Amino acid sequence: MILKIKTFGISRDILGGREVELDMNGTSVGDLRKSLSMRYPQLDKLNSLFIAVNQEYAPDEKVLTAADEIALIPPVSGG
Amino acid sequence: MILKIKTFGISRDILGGREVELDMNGTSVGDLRKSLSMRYPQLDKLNSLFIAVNQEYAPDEKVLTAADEIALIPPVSGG
Amino acid sequence: MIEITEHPIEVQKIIQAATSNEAGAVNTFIGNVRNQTSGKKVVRLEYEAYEPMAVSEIQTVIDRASEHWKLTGWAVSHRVGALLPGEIAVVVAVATPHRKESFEACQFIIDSLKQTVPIWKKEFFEDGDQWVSAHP
Amino acid sequence: MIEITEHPIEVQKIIQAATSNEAGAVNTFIGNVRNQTSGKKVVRLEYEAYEPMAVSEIQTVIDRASEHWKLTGWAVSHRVGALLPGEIAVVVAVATPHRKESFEACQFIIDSLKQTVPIWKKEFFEDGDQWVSAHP
Repeated sequence: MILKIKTFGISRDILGGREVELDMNGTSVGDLRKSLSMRYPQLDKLNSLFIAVNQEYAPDEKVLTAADEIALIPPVSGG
Repeated sequence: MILKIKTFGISRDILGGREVELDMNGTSVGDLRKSLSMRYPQLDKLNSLFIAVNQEYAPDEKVLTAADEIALIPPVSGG
Repeated sequence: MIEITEHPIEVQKIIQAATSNEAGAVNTFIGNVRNQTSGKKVVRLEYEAYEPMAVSEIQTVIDRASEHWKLTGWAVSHRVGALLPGEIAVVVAVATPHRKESFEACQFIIDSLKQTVPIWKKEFFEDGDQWVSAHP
Repeated sequence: MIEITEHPIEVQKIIQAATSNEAGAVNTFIGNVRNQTSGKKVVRLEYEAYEPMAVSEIQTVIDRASEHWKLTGWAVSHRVGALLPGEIAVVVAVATPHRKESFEACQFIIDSLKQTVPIWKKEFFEDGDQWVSAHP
């Protein structure tokens, strides 16, 4: 499945763009994590990486569709 | 010794003036408390009554002179 | 900056007086006149201060706070005279390098101010008035 | 009121948005850009937000605070874009009937905001830059 992924903070530097297409294996958020990790091993060095689906933090079990708004959430540092 | 006593809050209502003269027996803050209590028994009904000498809270042992600035500090309620 | 004033307190001025370039965090407490106390409608308040002693006691509170926390700035303003519900009675602004200390120091200062600073509040109801906290 | 803004935050506006007649106490936290971090001179910061999710996550934080404390009003503003030392990055204002709750709720909101709201800060030094907290 081909997904469009929004990137923020350091994840944008690692993926190299505001919105990046990724051809992932599997259908869940957990599967997406594995595909991202294979393609962008630098993501594994971050303190944390959450995945937001339709503007909400999503658990690894969540099943994705190509219509979902998917975003990478590296460690936040607001305030 | 005759003292001038500044009054605030409810102590002004009880003593009946912004600055009241009192002829006290003894010389200490503790003695002043006794003289006040005799003359104005309603003061004993307050939650607390501190005596300030020269704009500082004074202990009962402190010895007074007629030149001191003396003030009654009933329970404070600022803020 | 310590201020006992008969005029409406300008919050922005108090915050600015506490703020400097070293201030990573500024915590501000604003105490407003409430329109009721224990369910009874408050028509107005009157605050009275023993002014020179109030200023020096506020300074004592600030000095005590400075022993516990690194204050990069601070300002305290207390209103006196007649106030209506909704008006600002007191403002405390405290600046520190980090945020946790700004909360702790500001709370310490307002809590201490209420306990030791010679300022008195009289509440006026529709059917009478009373000096707050005077009697058990 | 929740605001993510590229323009300087107007503190007075945020405080007023949180204040109502029932508010006995208003606590305000202001986070400023510091001129150094761990002793290293900061030239400027850049904040970036995933804006719609940042707004909804701030709302989630407010909802959680409302379960614990009676908030009579609140307002949160976070700046994005390039900021210089001394500029205001974030303002949280919380109004409650009594003062203790105003401190607790305001601290809870800013602490939670820093943990869960998708906003990122990049620090620029004289000799480089870094995304804050990204790496161990």
